[in-house]
Amino acid sequence: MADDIHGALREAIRTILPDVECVLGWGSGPDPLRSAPLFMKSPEDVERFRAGELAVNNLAVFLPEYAGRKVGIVVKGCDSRSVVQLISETLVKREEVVIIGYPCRGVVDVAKIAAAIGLGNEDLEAGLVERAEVNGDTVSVTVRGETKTFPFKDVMAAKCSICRYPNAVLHDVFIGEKAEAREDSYADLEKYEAMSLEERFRFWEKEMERCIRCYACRNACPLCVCRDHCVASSREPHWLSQADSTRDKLFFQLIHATHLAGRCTGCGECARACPVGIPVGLFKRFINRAAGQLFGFQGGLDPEAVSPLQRFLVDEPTIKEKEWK
Amino acid sequence: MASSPLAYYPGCSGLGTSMEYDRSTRAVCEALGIPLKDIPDWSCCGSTPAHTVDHALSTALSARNLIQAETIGLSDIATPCPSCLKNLKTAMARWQDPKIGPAAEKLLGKSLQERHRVRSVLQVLYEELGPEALAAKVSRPLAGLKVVPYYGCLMTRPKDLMDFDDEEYPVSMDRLLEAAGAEVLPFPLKVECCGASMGIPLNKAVTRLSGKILELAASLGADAVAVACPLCQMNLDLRQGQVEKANHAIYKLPVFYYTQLLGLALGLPERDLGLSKLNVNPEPALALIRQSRPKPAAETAATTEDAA
Amino acid sequence: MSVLEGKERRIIGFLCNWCSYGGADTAGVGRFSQPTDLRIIRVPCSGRINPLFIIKALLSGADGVLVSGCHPRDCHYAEGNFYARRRLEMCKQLLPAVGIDPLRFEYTWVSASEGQRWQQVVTDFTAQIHQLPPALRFSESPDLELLRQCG
Amino acid sequence: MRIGVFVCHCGSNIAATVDSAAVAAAARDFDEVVFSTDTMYTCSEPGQTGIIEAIKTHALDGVVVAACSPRMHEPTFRRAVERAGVNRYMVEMANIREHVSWIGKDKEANTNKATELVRMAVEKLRLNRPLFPKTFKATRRVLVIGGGVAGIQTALDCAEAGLEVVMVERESTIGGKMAKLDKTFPTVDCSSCILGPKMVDVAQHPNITLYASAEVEAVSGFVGNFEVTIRKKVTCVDWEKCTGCGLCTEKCPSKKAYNRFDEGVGPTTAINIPFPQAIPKKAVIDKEFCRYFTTGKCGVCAKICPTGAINYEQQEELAQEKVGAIVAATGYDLFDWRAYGEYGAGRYPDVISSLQYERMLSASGPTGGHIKRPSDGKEPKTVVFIQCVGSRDASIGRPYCSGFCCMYTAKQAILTKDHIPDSQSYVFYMDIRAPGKAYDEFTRRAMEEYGAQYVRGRVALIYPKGDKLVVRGTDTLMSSQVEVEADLVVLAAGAEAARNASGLAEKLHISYDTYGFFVEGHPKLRPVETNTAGVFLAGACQGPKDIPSSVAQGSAAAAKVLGLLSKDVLESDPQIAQVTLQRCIGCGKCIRVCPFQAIRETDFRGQRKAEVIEAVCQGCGLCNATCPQGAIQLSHFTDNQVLAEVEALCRC
Amino acid sequence: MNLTELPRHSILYDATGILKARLLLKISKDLRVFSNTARLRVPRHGDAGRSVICADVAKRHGVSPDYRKGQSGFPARSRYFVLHCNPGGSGMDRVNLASSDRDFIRQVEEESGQTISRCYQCGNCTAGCPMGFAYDLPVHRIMRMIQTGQKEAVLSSKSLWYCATCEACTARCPNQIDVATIMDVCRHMARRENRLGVWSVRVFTRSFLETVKYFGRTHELGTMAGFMLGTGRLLTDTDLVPKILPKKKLALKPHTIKAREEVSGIFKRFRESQKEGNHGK
Repeated sequence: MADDIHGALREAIRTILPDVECVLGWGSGPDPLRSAPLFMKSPEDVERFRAGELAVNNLAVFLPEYAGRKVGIVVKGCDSRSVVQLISETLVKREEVVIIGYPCRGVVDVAKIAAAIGLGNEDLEAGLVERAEVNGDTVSVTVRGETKTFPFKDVMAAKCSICRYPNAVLHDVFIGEKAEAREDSYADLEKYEAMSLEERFRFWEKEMERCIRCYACRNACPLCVCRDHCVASSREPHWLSQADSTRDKLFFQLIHATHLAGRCTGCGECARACPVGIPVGLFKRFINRAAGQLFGFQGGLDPEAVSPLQRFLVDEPTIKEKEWK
Repeated sequence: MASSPLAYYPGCSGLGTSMEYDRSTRAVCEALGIPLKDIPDWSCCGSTPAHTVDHALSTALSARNLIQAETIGLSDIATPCPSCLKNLKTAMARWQDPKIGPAAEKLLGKSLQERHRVRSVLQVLYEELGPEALAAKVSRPLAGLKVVPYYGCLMTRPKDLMDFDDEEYPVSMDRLLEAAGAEVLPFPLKVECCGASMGIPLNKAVTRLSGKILELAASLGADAVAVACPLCQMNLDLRQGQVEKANHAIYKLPVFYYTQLLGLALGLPERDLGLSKLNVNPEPALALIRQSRPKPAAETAATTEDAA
Repeated sequence: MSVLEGKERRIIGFLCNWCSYGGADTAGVGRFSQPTDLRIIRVPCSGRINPLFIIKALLSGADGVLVSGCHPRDCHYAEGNFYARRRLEMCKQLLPAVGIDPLRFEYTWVSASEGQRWQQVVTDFTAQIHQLPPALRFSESPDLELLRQCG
Repeated sequence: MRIGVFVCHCGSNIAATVDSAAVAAAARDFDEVVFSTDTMYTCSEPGQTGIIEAIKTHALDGVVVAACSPRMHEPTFRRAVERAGVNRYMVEMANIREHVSWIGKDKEANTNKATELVRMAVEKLRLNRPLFPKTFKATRRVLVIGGGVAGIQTALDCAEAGLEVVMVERESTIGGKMAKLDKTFPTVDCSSCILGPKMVDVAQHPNITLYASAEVEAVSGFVGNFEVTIRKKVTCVDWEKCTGCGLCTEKCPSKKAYNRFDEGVGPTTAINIPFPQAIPKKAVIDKEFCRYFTTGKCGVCAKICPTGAINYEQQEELAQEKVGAIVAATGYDLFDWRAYGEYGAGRYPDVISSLQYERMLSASGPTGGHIKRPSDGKEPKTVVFIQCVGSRDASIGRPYCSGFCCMYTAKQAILTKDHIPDSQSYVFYMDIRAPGKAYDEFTRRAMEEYGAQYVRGRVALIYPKGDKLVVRGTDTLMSSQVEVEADLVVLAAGAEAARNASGLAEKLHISYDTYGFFVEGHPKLRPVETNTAGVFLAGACQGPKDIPSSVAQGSAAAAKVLGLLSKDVLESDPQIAQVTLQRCIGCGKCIRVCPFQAIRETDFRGQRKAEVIEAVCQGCGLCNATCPQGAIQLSHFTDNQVLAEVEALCRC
Repeated sequence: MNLTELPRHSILYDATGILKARLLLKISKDLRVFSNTARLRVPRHGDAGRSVICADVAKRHGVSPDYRKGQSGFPARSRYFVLHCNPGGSGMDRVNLASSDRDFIRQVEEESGQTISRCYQCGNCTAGCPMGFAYDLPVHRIMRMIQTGQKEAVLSSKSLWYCATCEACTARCPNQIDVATIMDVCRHMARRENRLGVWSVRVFTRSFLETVKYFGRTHELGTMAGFMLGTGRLLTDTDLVPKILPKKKLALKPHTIKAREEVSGIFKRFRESQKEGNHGK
């Protein structure tokens, strides 16, 4: 990302800083490749701010915690949709958030880079990566003194190649030229659907064996607003047993997807956060496609919108019910 | 108005006892700009006898003609004869029947491809042209002619299959004849059976049933009966003598095909309409038309004079 | 005592109390014979049905789930079935994502007077489930196997 | 929990195809079941006593009854356990009759299924908690919709017993169909002599408020506390001022208005009072025929009216009423027989409907009680009656029997002979349905004393011949086609649901059947109740009914209303939603979907939370299925209870 | 037709032997009473259907057959009659309801696609039937007899053959039964069982279809000729000849179509399929 945009962003953050409790942005994470959330309260904090291809986290996840207090947030297009969705669900008040947007050309998929270096995602110990840099269309990563360079498009997150809203859909400040939108034809699902139903079932059975029930997927999801009251850890109601069964692990994913039906903005954080690389985002892709086809709905575009599952039409022209003889 | 021609299915009687129906139908359609193209090498639809023997047989016989229409690339079919109409329509329906369809296909050795549309010429005239457009083309209005319209039992029923006009009290022919200037009397027995093909094996059927129709028509003061079915026409016209004898009555009611009357109103030459083929002398009725000509002639355009 | 081996499939019905449960009662009163596979859970309204009940049942070995409520516009609670219709349709579209045949789940509307329609629905749906193979089951997970060996 | 299971035989209703004893035996192995037995009739006195004794002997605190549908006897068993000191919500039923024994013959499969349903009920019961109803104040007023004989009966009974009654009538007078009748069967007594005084009572009763020319626009609220919006239609006459003197109707120059009251037999004036005994006796302007509206010029009635009641600019008004109960008594409408093309579809003036004939017979009717052919005013000598026109005819979508046509046709045949002694009636019928008291004797009298010729068969065709109508039918008992030349044909048109009955049903949240008739709570146990608490049915709106049945049902509905409102307070159903405050995150999704506005947002120690308004909640559970964290739970149908049922079934 | 193919409850009878047969029935419990000839020749003249006069007399010998219809209509030239059991044909005979032929009901339902039990005997079909005057059983009774499985009575009824297929019954049935198709189907069944039917109608049908088979189209003159020769009614409609001849409407030569083999092929295959079908049964 160009330095001038970085500069302008920092400037914008400093401008709003006096009006807000803090500004959410990105700083360096456990290593230079990985970003971490940065809660900027002083101008000094702003110096550590960085954005761009390595700024992968969706910071909207922290917003509901600040309810009642005014904060600033720096958003990519996808992050902004989470903010909008939260506003539409009245979980965040519009007047309590200052949104700074910038054009996003996509972010890296750390797992892809790790794999390209020949490491598993879980092998990426803190400090292993010594240097990470994006120069135009390439990404260079230095590990143990050895620098490897990859074309950016090869290590870009999959969600970015089909990103329809790379620029913040709602913002108070926007820095830079708007980035170009891409198309999403749900080609990934078509590929997945080439599998038979039984193959899909066995696929998930196998994937879910790896699940360690860490709930990172849930915790990263900006729309999982239940927090401490998630049904996954409750006995009243008691949806999930304490047994470590594949069935319950898969069922949790379906609970997550069902709770996101008509809400999910497709930010992909659930899948990114999974430490064992289970493609849990796929379920959300299914419900998002269905919400689009059935109700013409895409999450997080209109702060006034009501979720399609919170409203109805007396005659549903798009729902084709089974005709009984 | 349809510019592409309709596939025309004259029906066997059109070559014989109802040749005047065929002739007048062609003449009227030509005059009204409805192009007809004969289905090449058409064959008998099987009529009533075939379906009383077997449904696959009648379906095969009728379906052959639909396939013949396909050979000239036409799927919009018109026929003057209600019996043919019903057979062709029934064949299309039965072709879809899981039991009859395959059996018929086996008998025929051919398969039905297109989704055809079969209509009576009456339906075509009523729907595509309509009474108003017809009235505009009338040059010799049939003023003074009191006519009862008789549709016969097959034209409108069963409702779901025929899908045209009111099942119990159709009015399409009434409207066309009215447009042609005739006085159409309300006729309650429009769809009662005339005896149909029972004329030959059970003559009494016809004298009884056609008798009832002629009797009511006469009692209403009709000058003529208008029909749309060759079999009805034969029973009411050719057999009128038999009916009169059986009922000890004298009707002398000419029985026109409605196309003949429309042709007259359009000013077509009488020979093109086959009026001479009628059994009961139509002259008194024709005289009525000629008599009352002057009045409407004054109202209509110069074409009336030309036609005369 | 499990489902009669080879004869029955495990089919669970969720019926609203006012219309469809009454419709099923009407079918019973009319002695409209039906396959025996279906087990009915009574809920006040189709709007009470969380789609996750359906998913839970299907993941737990049910071969089919049938939901029935009041006809749209006739909901005893005015609007419950309108919301239900959207949720249930969403649920149906999610099922193939996990490899569950969407034909294993149907939802419909049967009023309290429609005993005959209920018979038709049950008969059709049961036949539909019998045409599918039995529901896929999760393989025993390794530690359970281990537990069993230990115990 | 200590659970007792009672498996019913229901005589042979269940036991014939379910091994009840085996089900009871299997239930002994279920968790927390300490007692299990099978009984012959669980709902009977000994059956209920057995439950009570078992509760005491085995210290049961929960009961599962495997028997008929809970829609049938759940209240019965709830009362039974309550008598034994157990909370009434600690009962669960397994429906092994309607859902098992009556729909399958395979005893093995049925027994297995019944056992599983019992297991399911046990698993749910284990999570039941005692629930206690709350009380709330009820409005001791009742709304009666429809002022026919059924509605009048309900209104008078309620008013007499001290309830305030609001009656809404669509037409400008009450009286309904009965007011149009000349005589009634089987007594052949004068209809208006029976109904007239009752109508006057309605008008004069201090407890009754009558809205005529009005319709129910909207209904909100719930049992005990309904809010009703009534739309008063435009009559162009200020009824406060109108005295019903009738001067306007005498002077009105538009004399060819369609006479709705006389079913179109003879015209009326554009401003009219339907009939002399109308209640309220007020004039109404029919805009379709009024010259003031059709030509813009006239105003005769306004000039003549001694009280200045005419108001051409009158607008619709809405009125609000609070009531505690509602009785729907909207009656029926006559089938439009013009669907029959073979009967002329309305083309022949001398083919008329039975109600038109009734108006002709009526001394206060348009012909002064003289039977006249509409075509030429002549007195008919041969009258043909055709029954089942629009009844028992699937081809026109009316497969049901209208019930009363056989009887009124017999009555009309008798009256025909009375009016025209030298006449001959023919009645085409399919079956004679005369199951009431003195009914069959009445039809026999029509044949034996009055010489009506009954012909068993339908009529296929009517056509005019000269000034006669040829009626061609069949006499199936003679096995031959028959023909009659009639002077007048009277069609015994059947009954169908009143116009827009389904629209009213939707407003009241009650069910209606395929034909638009309202559905009762249970055909035998709750014949005048609906499944919506506080809404009752009277008369033909529930299905075709004759006058005696309609009146009986009107009184029955009144009795139910009086029972309900006999106390100032009602108990609320405790099966409602409850919020667990700790779990609620205040997202408000439940508030948005609640169809009753029964959930509101509150502030709890500075946090947004949802709160259920207990008296308003109807217990649908929509909120429960909406809340992602399960913070709002529908008592008696909680997530855990439904999940327990699912698991019980999947475990089998 | 061979005698041995006759239904078991049939009595073969000569034209003058009514009294003899009555006697025989009284003294014999044998259900088959034969005349002295080995082969039945179907009477060509007149109406063979009239010979259907007997009731289910065999089971209760001694009860006289109902031959009301036979008395006036015996053609002099015919020599033999088949007296079938015809429970519905005569009012006074007792029908054993258990003798209901369920297969027959099922077959009619299957071939017609109609549900027979929907009929509630209102008689509207009979009321509107134009040909009813010629029927021995009114349409509604045919429907009733199908309901009660009286195959013999239905398939030997003349009514089947007099039906003009005008469909008034179908159009007006309150229960939406396609009565006309049921009549069609019964005719088909009767034909497959080689029942006599009404001879004149059968001959007309045959001669009509023969012309179609040979020429591809109907030949009116040919049909008439076939009918006259087939029935022996040589004077049929001769009164019309002077009326129609001058009109030059009747083609002497048939209008043969080019692809006549195609049409005759349909008939050929139909005949074959019928044979197969009968073998199958």
